[in-house]
Amino acid sequence: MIETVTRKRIEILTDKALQKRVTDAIEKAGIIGWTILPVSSGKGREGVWREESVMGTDKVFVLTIASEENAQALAEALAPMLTNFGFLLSMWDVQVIRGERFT
Amino acid sequence: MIETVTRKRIEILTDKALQKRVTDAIEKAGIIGWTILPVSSGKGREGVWREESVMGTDKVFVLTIASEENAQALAEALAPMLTNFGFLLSMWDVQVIRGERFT
Amino acid sequence: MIETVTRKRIEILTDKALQKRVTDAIEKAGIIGWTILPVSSGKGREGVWREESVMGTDKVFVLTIASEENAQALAEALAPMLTNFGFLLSMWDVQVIRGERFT
Amino acid sequence: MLETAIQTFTSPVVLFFVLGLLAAFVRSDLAIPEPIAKAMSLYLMAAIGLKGGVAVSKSGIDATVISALVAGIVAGFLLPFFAYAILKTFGKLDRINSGAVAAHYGSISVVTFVTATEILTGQAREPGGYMVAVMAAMEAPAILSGLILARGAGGSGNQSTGEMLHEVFTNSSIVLLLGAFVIGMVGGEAGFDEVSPFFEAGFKGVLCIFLLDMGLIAARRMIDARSVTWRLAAIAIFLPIVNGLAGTALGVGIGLDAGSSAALGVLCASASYIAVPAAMRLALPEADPGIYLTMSLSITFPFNVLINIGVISAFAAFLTGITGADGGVR
Amino acid sequence: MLETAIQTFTSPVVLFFVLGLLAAFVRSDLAIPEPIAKAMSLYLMAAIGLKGGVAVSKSGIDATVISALVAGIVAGFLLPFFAYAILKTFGKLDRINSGAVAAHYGSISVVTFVTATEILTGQAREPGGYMVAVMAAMEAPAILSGLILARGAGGSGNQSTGEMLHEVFTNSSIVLLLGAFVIGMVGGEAGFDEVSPFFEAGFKGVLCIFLLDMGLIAARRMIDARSVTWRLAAIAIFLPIVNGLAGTALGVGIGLDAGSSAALGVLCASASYIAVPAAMRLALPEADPGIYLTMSLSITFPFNVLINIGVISAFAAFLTGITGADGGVR
Amino acid sequence: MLETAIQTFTSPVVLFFVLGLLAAFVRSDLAIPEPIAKAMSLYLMAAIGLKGGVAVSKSGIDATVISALVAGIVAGFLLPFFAYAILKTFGKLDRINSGAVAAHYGSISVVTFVTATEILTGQAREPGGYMVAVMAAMEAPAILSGLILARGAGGSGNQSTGEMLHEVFTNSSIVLLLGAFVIGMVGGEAGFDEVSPFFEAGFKGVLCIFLLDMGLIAARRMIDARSVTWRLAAIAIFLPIVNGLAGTALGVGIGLDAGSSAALGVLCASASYIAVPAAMRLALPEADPGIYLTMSLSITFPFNVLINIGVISAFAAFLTGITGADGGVR
Ligand SMILES: Nc1ncnc2c1ncn2[C@@H]1O[C@H](COP(=O)(O)O)[C@@H](O)[C@H]1O
Ligand SMILES: Nc1ncnc2c1ncn2[C@@H]1O[C@H](COP(=O)(O)O)[C@@H](O)[C@H]1O
Ligand SMILES: Nc1ncnc2c1ncn2[C@@H]1O[C@H](COP(=O)(O)O)[C@@H](O)[C@H]1O
Ligand code: NA
Ligand code: NA
Ligand code: NA
Repeated sequence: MIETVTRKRIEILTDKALQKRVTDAIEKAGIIGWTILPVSSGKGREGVWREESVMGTDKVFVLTIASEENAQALAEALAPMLTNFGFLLSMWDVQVIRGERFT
Repeated sequence: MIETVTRKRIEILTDKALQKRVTDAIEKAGIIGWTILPVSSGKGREGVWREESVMGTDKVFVLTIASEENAQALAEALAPMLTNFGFLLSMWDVQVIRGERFT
Repeated sequence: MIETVTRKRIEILTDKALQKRVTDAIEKAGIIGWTILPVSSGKGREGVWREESVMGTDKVFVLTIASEENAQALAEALAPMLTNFGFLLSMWDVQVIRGERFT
Repeated sequence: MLETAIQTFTSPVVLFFVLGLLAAFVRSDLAIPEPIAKAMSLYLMAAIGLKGGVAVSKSGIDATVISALVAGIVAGFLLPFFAYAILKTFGKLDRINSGAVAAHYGSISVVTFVTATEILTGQAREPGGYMVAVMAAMEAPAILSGLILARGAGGSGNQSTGEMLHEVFTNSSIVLLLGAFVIGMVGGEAGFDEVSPFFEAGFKGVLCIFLLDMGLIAARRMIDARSVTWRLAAIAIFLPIVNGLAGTALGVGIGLDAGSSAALGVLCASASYIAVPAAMRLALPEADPGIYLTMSLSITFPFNVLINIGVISAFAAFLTGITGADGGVR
Repeated sequence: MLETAIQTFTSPVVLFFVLGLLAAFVRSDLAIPEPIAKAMSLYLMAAIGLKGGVAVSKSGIDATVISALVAGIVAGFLLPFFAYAILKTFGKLDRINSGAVAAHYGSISVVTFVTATEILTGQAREPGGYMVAVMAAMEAPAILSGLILARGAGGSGNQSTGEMLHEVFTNSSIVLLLGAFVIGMVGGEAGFDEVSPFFEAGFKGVLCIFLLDMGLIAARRMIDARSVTWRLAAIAIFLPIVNGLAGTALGVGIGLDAGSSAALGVLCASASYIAVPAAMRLALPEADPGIYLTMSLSITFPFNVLINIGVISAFAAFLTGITGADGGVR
Repeated sequence: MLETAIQTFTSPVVLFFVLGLLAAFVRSDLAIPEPIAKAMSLYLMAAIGLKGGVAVSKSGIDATVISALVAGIVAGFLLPFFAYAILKTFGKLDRINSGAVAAHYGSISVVTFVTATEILTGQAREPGGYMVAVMAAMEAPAILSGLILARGAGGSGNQSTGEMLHEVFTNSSIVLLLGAFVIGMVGGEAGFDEVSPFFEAGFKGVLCIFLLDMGLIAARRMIDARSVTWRLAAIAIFLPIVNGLAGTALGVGIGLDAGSSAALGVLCASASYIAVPAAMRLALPEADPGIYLTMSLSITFPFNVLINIGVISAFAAFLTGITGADGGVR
């Protein structure tokens, strides 16, 4: 049977304009990789938004898989932005193969 | 260390045409927010589908983070649709920061 | 209260060109369904990539929900490709309604 | 007939459709990006609407136009009842799916109409500009009769009638087609001249690429098809023939010229695959798109484009020759 | 005035905008796919840049051009201070949001400019080709003054000034507009001829569809609007009137012809909704897009397109008639 | 040469490419939406295929055409062996990556060919229409030799040869190019006239925007490049020079006119970045796209567009002047 290890998966919803700040924070937290998924619309406390790339109101999903430790560091680093910039962050444990790839 | 709380994350695959019914159900269940992700194709018991927006066969992913209680309410509300309309629903526990945002 | 059962959710990041190999592996593992999500860019050990469909460097997210057993079989089947082809695989437990749909 | 067939099969528009079919059958990975396909369908709606509006702004609205409109609306409303009867008996479909499919066959396919207009124009039988208005008017009535058939008089649907009517009349293709029609009427020839390089000069080229895509999608759907029995496939050929001939005769009967009669025939023969499927996903989500889309897009649409338009055109020429509506000049 | 209004409301460009507004208000699902909307905005930038560059390559750069450029840059830099004062006092907005909104009103809207050019040309008052350069020059200065206002002299922002300037000047719309302008100047008429079927013939048609989309987006944003009070709505009407008249007078004052003066007026009156929102998301992420986009896109933009351009054009004609700049020939 | 260079650098097509390079180097966020880029590449394939097909329908297929086709196919098949030898020795690449890169250099770049056609036509050396057929014929052979080289005779690949051949010949760009070519031949001039406003008038403009995008992508890839050593960069300049001169000489040798010889030279010089990378992702997923795409798109493509096409054109003129193939009229 194949060996799996447990890592933390973190997903962050952010403005496309601020994507680089998030991925910079990821790299600063010592995490090697990340992946961006498109999103089309949503609703939160501040009402509805729609992907409107002409006006730059589009958002993205940033997904990263990291060790528990680095994940904590990333969450700490992003926490202040969450409050101001309407980010969404959730994380949970996942099993991965070849865990050495996920620092 | 930053404080996290546990919430339920629910993801629902639905027809784009029926998206509003799902998000209405989310809001009726007392959940404040949701986010829509695009999907491109899939296969289930009824065979393959592809995103074909001209014919309206496109689907979307609806993702929402809620309290255990509201999540249960939502699942109950959607269950009858699942059977008829070929929805897909899965949910699991996630940690979030600033849990008060997720009712 | 609605009855839920536990299943394994597996998500695989792969080249669009190799998507069929992954979905073939899913079907061979006895899993009925899968869903494809688009992705736009990412960074890993081999640097940054961006969705460039003209050159065929685009990737996709394949998501499938399966029984523990079939999920293990799938992970085994994909493991060799992971090492060579720069795939990303993570899996975790989710609750689903009408579990009989997810073999 | 042979000449017509040659004309059809050397037209780039038709050839691109055939290319799409072939590419999908040899399992090429050729695909038009989704947003482009959607944009092309919007473009075609806007262009055809504008063109029709400008034509009507020139010709005005007379008795012929009114009678063509009435004929179209009545046909659109009644055709689903005929289709439903065949689908339930010979086709062995349940009520919901029969109603959904019937709605498609009562409504119209904009692209089939446009392709027919190209072919008819090539045969010096250009339909009157008001036929675009007839087309727009025929989009919705069949949706109503299809829903009545599917849900029965009781209407056990999960949507109120008000909601449903709203959906039907605010459907994006109907709004765009009618809106552009009105813009064409208001702006008239002068307004249209400014935008005609975009909406007129580019039209046939866009139609080529759109049909390439429809060929790809139709063939892929055919390959994956599971739910379509041979009975349903036969109906998907039978209905366009019968509806097409009936519609043409109706056109000649109310005094339309050969081109416009053929166009009415094509509208009756064609099955919707843009507006109606979208409405059905909402109003009858229990109906199986695998049935109605495969029938209308993968069988009826190619049959109409490749064969039936030619047949209908010849029939219209024949009828108007007899009745003398064409002035005997042929 | 009435004639102008009729001209405006029978122009397909304006009518498509109205169609978009109406479609969204009746809650139609009509929508232009995202990548298409983005591509159309890039196309419009490239086309307008090219056209302006070619015009300047023909006319050369003289004192009029220089003074128009200087006037535009100064206006762009100063207008936000005026807007900020009103937004903070009458509008009751906080500093950050006031600065962000002010930046939008100091900068310009390419599409408003283009629509105005179409309308002015229809009235035989085509603005000089160099006005495109003025427009490009007016995009950025207001962003700087808006940021100064929002952050105060101290600059407590989370981005260094260097980074910020970089963002502003590498903003995609500025790069494309200026780049195409330079290409137009280098290539000249000869180079442009080769590509004009694409960039010139298609222009108005693309503008129609883009305005259809803007109508849809503006109206949907209006429907969802939460953060815009009646005070802010009033400001979104008041600013374009005042700025428009002031800009027009400035143009006439520095000796521009009626068309170019009106164009300068329109630039001052218009509020950015492409370049500036993108810059604000980065530089002032705490500011609420629900405020600045709703004001500039949902109120000021329709007001300018439907009413204010006509007013400004008439005012320019009136002023140049008085000053004799138009040679008295009206 | 100087004149050629000036001509090249005042062509809007080339200037838009340079704009793309510059925008990426100053790290602008300018980007063409993905589906639009893909659609433009499909459009260019369809348009060039149609045009070639129409040209051949007029000229017919004679001995020159046949010999050009044979020369192209043989060159396409053999060039990878030469490239492979250099890549493995001087380039120090492993077998799999050498084979993958070699396949790119043996195959062709449609956009390089199209750009060369524009430039050559501007110099009154328009290549024969049949060169499009030669181009199409040269897409696939190099893929085969590349795979043979990468996998060795044994073929330890994880795909059967049948599957692989299927992939190669149903590749979307090959299907569309050949399909449009056949449509052009069948429809002929008459059929093409109907669609030429779309496929011909718009062509250069689309090419501009496509090259803008290629410039952006090429430069971004260059900035991120990790796996490309200076040795590989040198090869990415060396191969197009040598292959280009050899191909031109071959063209003159088999009796083609100057324009067609230059076009054959450009085909040999160009490296694929559309069809072959897609095929390699499937057939050799272990090969590193960071190597073959950076070499072909970020180095060879700009080198060809900005410099090498001019060199090849001059060389063709020189050779045909000597051999008298150009009738001595220069
Ligand atoms: N409970 C939630 N579940 C899923 N997405 C959410 C939730 N709350 C907020 N969002 C997303 O986050 C965005 C910003 O949220 P807010 O700052 O609350 O307006 C929303 O527009 C949604 O896309
Ligand atoms: N830790 C990670 N978290 C999220 N995505 C990752 C991670 N590592 C790699 N990826 C994704 O997988 C792709 C291939 O990774 P690699 O093979 O390491 O270059 C990257 O380009 C990312 O899109
Ligand atoms: N086990 C599964 N894992 C992931 N996606 C699934 C699964 N089963 C079904 N789906 C998705 O749900 C859609 C509808 O499923 P069905 O109703 O079974 O045809 C499919 O087309 C897939 O996109
Ligand atoms: Na019909
Ligand atoms: Na302004
Ligand atoms: Na080559």
